[in-house]
Amino acid sequence: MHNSPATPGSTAAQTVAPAATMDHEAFNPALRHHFADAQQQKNAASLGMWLFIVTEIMFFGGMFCAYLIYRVAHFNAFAAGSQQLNIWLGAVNTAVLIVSSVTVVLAVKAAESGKRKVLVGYLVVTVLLGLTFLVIKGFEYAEKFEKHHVPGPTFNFTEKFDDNGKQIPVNPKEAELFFSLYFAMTGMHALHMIIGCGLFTGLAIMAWKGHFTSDYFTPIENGGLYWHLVDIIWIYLFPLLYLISRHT
Amino acid sequence: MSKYLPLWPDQASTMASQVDLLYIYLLLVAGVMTALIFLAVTVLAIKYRRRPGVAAHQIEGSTILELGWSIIPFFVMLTFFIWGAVIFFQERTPPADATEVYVVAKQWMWKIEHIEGQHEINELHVPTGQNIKLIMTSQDVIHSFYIPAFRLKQDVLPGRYTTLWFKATVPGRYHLFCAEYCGTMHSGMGGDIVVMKPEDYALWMAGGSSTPLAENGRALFSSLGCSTCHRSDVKGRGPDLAGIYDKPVQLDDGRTVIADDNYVRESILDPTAKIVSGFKPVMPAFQGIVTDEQLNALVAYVKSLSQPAQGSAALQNAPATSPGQPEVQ
Amino acid sequence: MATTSIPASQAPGSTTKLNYLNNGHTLRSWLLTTDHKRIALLYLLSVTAFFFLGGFFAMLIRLELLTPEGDLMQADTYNKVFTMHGMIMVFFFLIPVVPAVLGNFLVPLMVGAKDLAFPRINLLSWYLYVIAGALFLHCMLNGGVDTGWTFYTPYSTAASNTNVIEAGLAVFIVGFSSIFTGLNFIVTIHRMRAPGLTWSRLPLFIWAHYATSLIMILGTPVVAITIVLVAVERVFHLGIFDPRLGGDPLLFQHLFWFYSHPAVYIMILPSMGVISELITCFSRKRVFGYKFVALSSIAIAVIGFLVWAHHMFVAGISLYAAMVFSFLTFLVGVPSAVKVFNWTATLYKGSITYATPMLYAFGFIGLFTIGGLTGLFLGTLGIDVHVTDTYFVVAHFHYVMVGGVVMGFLGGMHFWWPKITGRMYPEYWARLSALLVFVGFNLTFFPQFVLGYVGMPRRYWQYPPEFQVLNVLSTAGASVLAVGYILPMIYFLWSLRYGPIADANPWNAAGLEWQTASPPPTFNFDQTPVVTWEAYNYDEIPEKELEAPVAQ
Amino acid sequence: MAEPEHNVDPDLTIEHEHTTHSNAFYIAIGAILLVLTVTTAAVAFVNLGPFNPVVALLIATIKATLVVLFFMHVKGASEKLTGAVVVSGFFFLAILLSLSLADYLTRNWR
Repeated sequence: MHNSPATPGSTAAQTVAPAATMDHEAFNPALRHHFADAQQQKNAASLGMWLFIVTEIMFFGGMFCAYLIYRVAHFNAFAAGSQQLNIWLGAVNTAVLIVSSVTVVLAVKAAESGKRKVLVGYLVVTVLLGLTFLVIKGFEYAEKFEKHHVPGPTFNFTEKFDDNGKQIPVNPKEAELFFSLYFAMTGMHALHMIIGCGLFTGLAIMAWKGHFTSDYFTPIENGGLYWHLVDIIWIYLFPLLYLISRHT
Repeated sequence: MSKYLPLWPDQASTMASQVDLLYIYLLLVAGVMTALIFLAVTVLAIKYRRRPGVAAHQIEGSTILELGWSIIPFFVMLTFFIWGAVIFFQERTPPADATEVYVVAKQWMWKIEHIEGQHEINELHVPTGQNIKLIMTSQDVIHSFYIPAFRLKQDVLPGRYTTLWFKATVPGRYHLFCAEYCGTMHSGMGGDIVVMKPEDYALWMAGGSSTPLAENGRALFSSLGCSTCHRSDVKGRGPDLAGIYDKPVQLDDGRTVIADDNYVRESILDPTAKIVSGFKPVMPAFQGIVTDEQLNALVAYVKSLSQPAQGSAALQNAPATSPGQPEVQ
Repeated sequence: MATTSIPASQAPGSTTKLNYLNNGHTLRSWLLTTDHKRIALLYLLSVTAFFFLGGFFAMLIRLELLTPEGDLMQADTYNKVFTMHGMIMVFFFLIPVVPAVLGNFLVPLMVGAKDLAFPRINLLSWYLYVIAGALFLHCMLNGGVDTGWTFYTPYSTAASNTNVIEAGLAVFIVGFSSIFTGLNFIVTIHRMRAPGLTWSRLPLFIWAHYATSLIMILGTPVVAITIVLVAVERVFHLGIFDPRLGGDPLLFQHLFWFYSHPAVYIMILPSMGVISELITCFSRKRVFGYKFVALSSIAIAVIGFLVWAHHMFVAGISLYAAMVFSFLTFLVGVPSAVKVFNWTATLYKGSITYATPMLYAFGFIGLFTIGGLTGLFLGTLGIDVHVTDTYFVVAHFHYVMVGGVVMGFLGGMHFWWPKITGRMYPEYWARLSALLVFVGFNLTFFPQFVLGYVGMPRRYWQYPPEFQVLNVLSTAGASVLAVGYILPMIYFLWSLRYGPIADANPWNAAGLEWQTASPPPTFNFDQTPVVTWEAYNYDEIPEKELEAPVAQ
Repeated sequence: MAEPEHNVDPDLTIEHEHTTHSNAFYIAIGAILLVLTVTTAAVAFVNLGPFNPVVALLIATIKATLVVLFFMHVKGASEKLTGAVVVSGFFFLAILLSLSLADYLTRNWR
């Protein structure tokens, strides 16, 4: 046979069970069989997570594209819609998410230095902050229901676009488009927050049970990447949705 | 060209011969390329078939050769691009003297309104030698107005106008197809383009009495109450519409737009979208109040207010309107 | 190699070696497997099922079009039939077929890894495929969907009263199956390569899959969210894409084609990778200009994202945008041309044998040349206005997507069949089917170019009588094609039991996958291979009697 | 040779150790992000004409960059690939946005 892999030991391999020859690191419960070593496994997981983040960027990107084009097309309606959003709740929620990102990064650091209780603490705080965000979001949604700003048959938009004191009436259909995108984007974001809270609850339980060591905390790291991504999406949603033509 | 095995479509517009010429050029280039590759593969496969004791001769590649067959095809393709773009530009730039015909598409029929007032369904009569511009919109989903013999096609969208222009050359009956899938009877949404000699066309036009489109529009303009605000004296609350068509309009927010068909249409349906500088957003929206046909009549009327004498049959036929001097009611 | 790689657990000379196929026979051992090779076979079964289902719809279409009148079925039925044909073939066959079957099987083998980086995600992606497939079948049995595979708005959101949402959900889910496959490939190719296997030593099959995975990851999420928006609009009667409610139907087309044009490259790139393997092996040569061919895959993937609006030249986009997109479209022609030229040049001074896989490779070059060149017609603005949405387009994309992808897939299946099953297929029948496929394909689709130029629009249930002769020709060709596709089904199944036993490397081919047993052991290699040679080092591979493995 | 060296290809050998910072550092970054949030909300009430969205997006991008670089540890990671992945993600998003917008902005309608 030609160019068999340059391993003179291939005959020797016959004396050992194939699976056993493959695992270089003798004992590491977290190491999956098909990786050569823990480093390779960790690198793979990290790259996988980053690629997943890219898919998320493109996923939201479709909605950002729709938003951008309609904002250009129906600026007045979008500004009028934006002026009906509660900027304070939006800003507070931004702050909540930023603080949660800090607790996440502190959690990763705690995991890295093997401090189990600190880690669990930060994870729990993160989940609580995430829930705070969702509760505030819930209040905002409730307000939209009351004002009939939820797209659909009950939608009613009579507010005008206040442009430096000039009251410009807008086409309710276009305002509905703004609120459609508002609910699609924040709704999809909230869904990611809910998933994130579930994920972090799971991580907190695993951390409490001592699944993670200073050598192995990849799930914490990757969960953290996910959380930061959701944070970044909100960092863009806040100015794009809440801050259109606020200077009245 | 057999009736049963058509290999080439009829040529019935000025554009058809141009498109065909480009097509033949592309066919030649593609044909030569295909022949070369097929020939090369066949010859090489036979010539270098396996022979015992003769090993393959390893060749790494050749940068010059590879750059060559990247760059040369690119320049050949550039000729396709330029030629194709030139034709496309002509197809998308209607001449100023074109006679306008309004087309409304719906599932599953074509409704056609001549500016002189003739209505047709699934048929369009046009004279040879005259530039015709179709102003098209759809009542429901996307359709596409396709005349193979003219080599022309344009999607027809709901909510806005798209246009198509042509100059027919050979009298005859040609297929009109809907080329964008639009539901159950998509394949039935066709008809005929009837190209006639100008004298026959004039006869066809004379048959049957009808009110010119702009005249209908004028009636609507007053019955809908538009004329109370859009007037040329200073008391008007809306901008004077005389002479605005196809001219730049200064908007309230500083932008400038051209008052084309789509602008006029949008301003009727959704007046607050683009407010003319110096006016208040007081006009009610007519979305859902006027039909697409009525809208066409209104647009035709607004246009007739800006048209000089030549090239406007509508105006000459409209009794109460004299060219360049819009009436004020 | 075949003899040296017998796992230790088996006594030398024992007739059955332990491999991935006989390592567990229970249904559970298949349905819960994380072995990429078994998952590839699961995919093979499900993809083949959908291929024949889609093919069945294709036959219905061709039968209806035998006569100008709509006499075989109702207009509504016909619309559903071509929609089902399109959706099944695009989303459930063409996109997954090469990556999920051959790619899944070969990527870890070719990079010298024990498995893909995330075996459980790999299994998940198959389950997503199955769930999506089941959902789609349910939708089909429940009355089907009639929007065309493109879901154009506002027809899909406001006019169609068929199961648009369920079909959309199926497409959404199968999209995630595709994303996970792509993600797995990229991580595997980056992280799991055997020592010494540098980027410049990777097989071109791997480069092609890397490029495809990039598109899967970057494009699929966009179409996923677009379909979500269509569903939301349909349920809540919003106006995101409906002009009567403030939206713009062209935005849907932009978002849809942002994915769906590159999706064509998802389909064709892996097949191009297959062809590179076949041509080198059967001409016993290094590929001509390795770097150009490898980088052309990446170039196609990247430039492929810049050209989507060439589907919209007559849709109402701006004149200038149309010109920009037309120009960019020609750019993507360059790397495609490079591939064809380099494959042809690879034949020069080779030592060529005409085994079935090579026949498919020749067929691929032929069909892809025609498909690619007619793509230039469509990229040319003045021509596109006339031929878009006609049978010219139908012919063009079948040449690329069916001619290209299926030729590549069948070529690859024949080439790696001994590796996958340990058996050879019957050469005589295989050559016959390759011939039938090539001839049948051209008979079916070449008349459609003419049909398109004389003006027959696509998606027509009935048509003017003068188009009949060309349609009859096309239907006749389709029946030849059908035989060509069914034949391999039969003899592949036959060979599982009666085919001659294949050794580890029946083609005497280069590449890591040929250095382990056929079929490979569960963990692919008995020992992690170390690569010290360049790809396609056929000059270092001694000649071997080729008559033996080529049966018949 | 029986125990193959794993450092043949640099891509396979990156030591994935991100530069960890002190807790105080992370809290400081968080504080900057909060300040930027207040800034962006405040600036929205000042009429900058066409520059309002520009400033808002600029601040958002600064915030996102801070998160990516320090919280997600892209800065200082010996891993070039991560940066490339992030950049390519935004690159293709930019293609989607800019080429679609190219159509809308050059249309003679809307």
